[in-house]
Amino acid sequence: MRTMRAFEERMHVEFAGGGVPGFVHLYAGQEASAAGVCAHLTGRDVLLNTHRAHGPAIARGADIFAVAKEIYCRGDGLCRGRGGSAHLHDAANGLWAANSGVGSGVALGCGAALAARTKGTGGVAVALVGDGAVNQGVVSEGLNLASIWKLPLVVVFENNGYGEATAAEYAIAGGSIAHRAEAFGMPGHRVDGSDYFVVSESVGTAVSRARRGDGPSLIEVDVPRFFGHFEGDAQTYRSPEEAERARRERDCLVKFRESVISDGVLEAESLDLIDGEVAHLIERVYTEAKAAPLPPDSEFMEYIYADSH
Amino acid sequence: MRTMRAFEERMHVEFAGGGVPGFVHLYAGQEASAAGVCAHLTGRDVLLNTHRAHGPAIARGADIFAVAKEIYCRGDGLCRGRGGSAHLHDAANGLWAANSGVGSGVALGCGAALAARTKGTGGVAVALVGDGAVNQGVVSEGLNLASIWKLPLVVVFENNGYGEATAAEYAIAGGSIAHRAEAFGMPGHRVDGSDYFVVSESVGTAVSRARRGDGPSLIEVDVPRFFGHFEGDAQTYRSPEEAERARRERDCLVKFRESVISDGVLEAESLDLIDGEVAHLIERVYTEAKAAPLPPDSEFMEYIYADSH
Amino acid sequence: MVLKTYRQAINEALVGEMRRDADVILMGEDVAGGAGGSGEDDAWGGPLGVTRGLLSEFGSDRVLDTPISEAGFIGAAIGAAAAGLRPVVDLMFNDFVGVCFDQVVNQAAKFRYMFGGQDQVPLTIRTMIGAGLNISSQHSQSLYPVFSYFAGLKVLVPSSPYDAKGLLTSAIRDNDPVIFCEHKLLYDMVEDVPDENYSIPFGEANLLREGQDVTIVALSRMVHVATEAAAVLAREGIEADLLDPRTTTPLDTESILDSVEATGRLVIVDEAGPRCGMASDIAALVAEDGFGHLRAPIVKVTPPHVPIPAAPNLEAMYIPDVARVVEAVRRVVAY
Amino acid sequence: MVLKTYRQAINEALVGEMRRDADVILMGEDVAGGAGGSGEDDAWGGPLGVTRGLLSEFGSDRVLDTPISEAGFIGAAIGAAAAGLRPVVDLMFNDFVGVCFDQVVNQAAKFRYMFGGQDQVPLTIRTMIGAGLNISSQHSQSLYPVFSYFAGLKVLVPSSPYDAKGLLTSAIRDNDPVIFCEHKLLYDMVEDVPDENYSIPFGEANLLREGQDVTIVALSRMVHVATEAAAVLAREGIEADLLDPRTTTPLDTESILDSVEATGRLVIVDEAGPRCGMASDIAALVAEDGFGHLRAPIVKVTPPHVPIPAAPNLEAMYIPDVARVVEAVRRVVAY
Ligand SMILES: Cc1ncc(C[n+]2csc(CCOP(=O)(O)OP(=O)(O)O)c2C)c(N)n1
Ligand SMILES: Cc1ncc(C[n+]2csc(CCOP(=O)(O)OP(=O)(O)O)c2C)c(N)n1
Ligand SMILES: [Mg+2]
Ligand SMILES: [Mg+2]
Repeated sequence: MRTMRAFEERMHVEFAGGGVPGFVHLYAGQEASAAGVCAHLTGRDVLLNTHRAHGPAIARGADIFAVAKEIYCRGDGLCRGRGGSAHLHDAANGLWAANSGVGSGVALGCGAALAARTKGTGGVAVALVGDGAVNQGVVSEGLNLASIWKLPLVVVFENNGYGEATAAEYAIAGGSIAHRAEAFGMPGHRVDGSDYFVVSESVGTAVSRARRGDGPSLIEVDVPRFFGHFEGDAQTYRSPEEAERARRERDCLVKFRESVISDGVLEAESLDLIDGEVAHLIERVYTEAKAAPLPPDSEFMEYIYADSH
Repeated sequence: MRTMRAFEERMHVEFAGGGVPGFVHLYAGQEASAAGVCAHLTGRDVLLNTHRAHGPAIARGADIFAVAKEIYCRGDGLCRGRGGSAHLHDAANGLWAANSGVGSGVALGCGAALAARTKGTGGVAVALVGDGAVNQGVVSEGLNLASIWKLPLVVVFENNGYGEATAAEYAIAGGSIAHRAEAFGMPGHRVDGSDYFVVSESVGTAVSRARRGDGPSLIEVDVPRFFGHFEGDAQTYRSPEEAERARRERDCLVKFRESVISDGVLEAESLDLIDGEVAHLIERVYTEAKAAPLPPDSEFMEYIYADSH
Repeated sequence: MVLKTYRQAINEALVGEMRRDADVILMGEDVAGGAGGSGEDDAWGGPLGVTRGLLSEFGSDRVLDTPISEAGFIGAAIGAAAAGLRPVVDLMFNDFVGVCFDQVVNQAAKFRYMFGGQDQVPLTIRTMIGAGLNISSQHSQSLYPVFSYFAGLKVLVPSSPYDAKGLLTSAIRDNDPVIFCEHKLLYDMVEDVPDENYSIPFGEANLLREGQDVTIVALSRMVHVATEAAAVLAREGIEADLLDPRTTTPLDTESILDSVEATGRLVIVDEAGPRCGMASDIAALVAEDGFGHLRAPIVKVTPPHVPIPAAPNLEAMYIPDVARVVEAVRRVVAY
Repeated sequence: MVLKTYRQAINEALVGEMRRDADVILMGEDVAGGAGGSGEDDAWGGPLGVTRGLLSEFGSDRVLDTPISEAGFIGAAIGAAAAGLRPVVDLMFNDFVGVCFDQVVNQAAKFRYMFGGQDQVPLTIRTMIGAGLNISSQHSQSLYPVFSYFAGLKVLVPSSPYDAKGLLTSAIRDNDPVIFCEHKLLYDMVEDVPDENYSIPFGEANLLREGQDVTIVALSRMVHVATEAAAVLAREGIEADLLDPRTTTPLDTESILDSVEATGRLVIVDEAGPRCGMASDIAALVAEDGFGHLRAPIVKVTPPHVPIPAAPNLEAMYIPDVARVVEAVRRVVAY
């Protein structure tokens, strides 16, 4: 979680300074969600990412240097510079990038889950979806399909309160995503996404259920979004206090630290040590990514078709 | 209801004899649904039809001669022969045809309802949707939109047990359409569609609610489908007994007759009289429709753009 | 060899590939004959009878009836393909790509490229094209030009049972997303089709007739209209080179250009629309790369820019016919 | 006249038409600045700032933030249009037509025709096209050729603030569904734009430069690339007729054919794809109807058939540039 956070806080600074290509959506504030999910995934599983992709990619164990390089569109980025920030894909590590339109991870995830079952790998698929994306038709279609086919799929809705600028409370009928689970005949829960342990427990239950062959589940994870929708967003649509309060009261890193220290699991010193190592790592990652070369012009027409490379 | 039934039974015969162009989906068995809905609609309201269009078009008060002529693709059919059986549209009478893909009536209906509210006409929109179409994404999107905007819309799901050959029980997660209402924050009920009075009461409540400005409702109407999905369908996927039993036990016309007679509302003789008149009407309708000319070749390129005619 | 219908040829390709490779699965509305009902399974074989018998032989793990959720199940098929299966999906009418367009042109087409070649998406989408059944403008379109617009897709337009079997076999074996366009008026066409599996490579046009006066390029069902027209023209002494590209992506540009080099004249016969369609695409190719050989205008015989009407007389005006092709060829030859 | 950006010009057209006609309403994601949040309303004006100020002036009955449900709200807009409103819908990136394609090409486009002319659908869909922001293949496409395939739609590709205001005004007043394609690299372009409302008719190309040696047809942002190229060429003594069709449906075929009649040479510069695209469409038109005047091959300057990469260097290779246009013109002039 610290690595995700530090990565994003640095990205926030780098973006403001210029030099980061494309659009960038930061994950800061939501780390407990990705961490809680990835704690239960193995190599044969597939995590379907959203456009707010950096955090989950790091949590899933993608090479953080290749992650940063992809964001900078470098030749040895995760996707050889073809995808960029929103499309962090690492097939070998069971990480699938978001495809726009938003929400299609649910359908693609049904497929990954179906393949796992058909091939008997024991794998599951976990799709991350935003609160805004829940209103895409393909999400409903995918939930229904997963349910009638009893697929090993877990759909995790990261409700950060906004789809771009529009509030979840405005956009979602009935006010709750977890509610939709019942309509599609699967278990559904809403959990506090600022608490790593709560998320992890809930995902653990859902993943076990899926692995047992008992079908899909839905989890709504309530998370704060510390930065704007994308970098450069003036956030006129929400009060400055809202984000400040979230930082103060719902920071998953602070909560995690307090919890593991008070439970005696880890000591403050070891946590500080980790933070220090992370800071060094992030420095190296950014230095290396920025210095890396763009993809070779000569490979422009590669990777279109399977036989074109 | 008798007119709808007689129209379809004759169509069944005509189709088998050849000469009916295109695909034809018969409404027989489902009449109480259309009748129960249309009883509550006035001229300013919009009914959004499905591809199983003949019955609802007749119930909505479209000229039955023009309905038949459109099915025969004649020049003075409802849509001047451009649409055919599945696309019976009569704007002046508040009847909008189905558009494929199935289910889009919910979205279009949101628009009709929005226009009625914005213009203050007091009108409502009622969308008919099949049990198969409920799994189209646009249906979920439309339900959500209607709910958050509190639109004067009623969505009536005609559950005839099958989407083409695939059973509703197989295709619909959770087994119930009415269930989805809650997920989208609106009232929802499942009613017996073989009983005209039950349907009518339920629709009446929903339409009043919509007219009052209290927002959308969802009604699942359980109906039998007497014929195949389309004419020519061998219906291998359902047992012959199933349709026979439905005809025996769930015929809305038989139930209606029994009910009005036993309640003393109408006498057997007047019902028989009506049936006789209907039989004559249907004879005239088919004779006239079959004799009517196709659209003039010269108008082939008309009606594409508003300024092209 | 035995006479077989286009429908049977497609069924045989499916059976052949499903026997050959356990990763091949089938998904679509009613492809298993309609799940969950009170009747027989697998007696129907989908709206076109093409998949009959497959459920019985391969079981419900490999032959899956879907809800009416094209975006959902095509998305699932893409995911399954990227995860190692080789799904064949039935989209019924190609017009329904409207409800799953994002999956087809943004997800399937770009999955490999956008992620720098990490994956392959061996997906086949079977879908019906074409007018002629009086079912109006939302069930009669021919959208392969739209599919061909998008890099990352391969697009096939088989005009005969023989080609249908060979091209579908290739499609299923291919490692990229392929749209296989079946013309609805061809299902009952019969032809000698070998019992054994065989494949036809993509990007190789079929030369159906040789002639020195004009090149006719025709696609899908229009191949038969053009064949008839060519016979009529031959009686007038006009000999046509008749080419069926069979696949629009990849397109056999070489054969088209070679033929025009020899004849100096080009007529394209296509049932797809006239704007940004395949006829435009081929005409534009030749106007650039074959200009030096052209001795007459390139004539496109296509429907006009109008939605497709249901009425039989109007629909007949919509679809290019023998008379229009003959007239067009006479015109370019007389130029 | 005052210098205004493309963004301001669009905003002014919206304001002008909303003041003029109470039936004009606006729908889209964040067009009202983001509903339901803890901050200010209407301070943002959507992802592009184009709709700022509209909520305050026209209220939430006429400026509606939508959920991320393009099929749902575009379907609703079609229904509202058929029921008497004149909705202007924001589709953000044109790539997202993937999730509402059925609504656009099957419902909106065919609503009038399929029902025999009973209705009109006065709907305007504003949407962003074009590459250049390093945001990869699902946010950078130019899909107007795909829209142009479908009869029943009108398609606009304004290349300047002046045209944007005039064409958007016409679109809103028009009684048919119109797709208004805004190029994302043009929002900050400035030009003299009148304060008052004015409209530009559809189907009238803009002649930006006159010359006798070659006809250049360019669309949307490529108009500016072609303008630069024409200036370079003029220094070499090559004078180009430079045409911006401004609308692809209806297309001003007459102006294009007239120009080619005079110059005998045609180069088409387009950022949309090379297969079944607008360049093919225009080339095919001229290869049929203007063949007799052609003195050289018709050259298409377009991107290659590849999804759009994020990396800046690769994206720059993708987008046609001045050098490629100059080279193409030199080639046809030297032919
Ligand atoms: C179909 C579609 N519509 C619109 C967009 C543009 N878009 C990108 S991210 C986003 C907001 C998504 O909100 P949410 O799902 O809550 O995710 P968050 O950004 O909050 O993580 C939108 C509208 C898109 N990518 N796809
Ligand atoms: C998006 C889409 N997919 C598939 C079809 C083909 N189709 C036409 S009717 C139908 C069955 C619809 O079932 P249901 O909604 O239950 O209506 P019913 O026919 O039972 O009245 C299907 C699949 C279609 N028209 N649109
Ligand atoms: Mg969100
Ligand atoms: Mg049904």
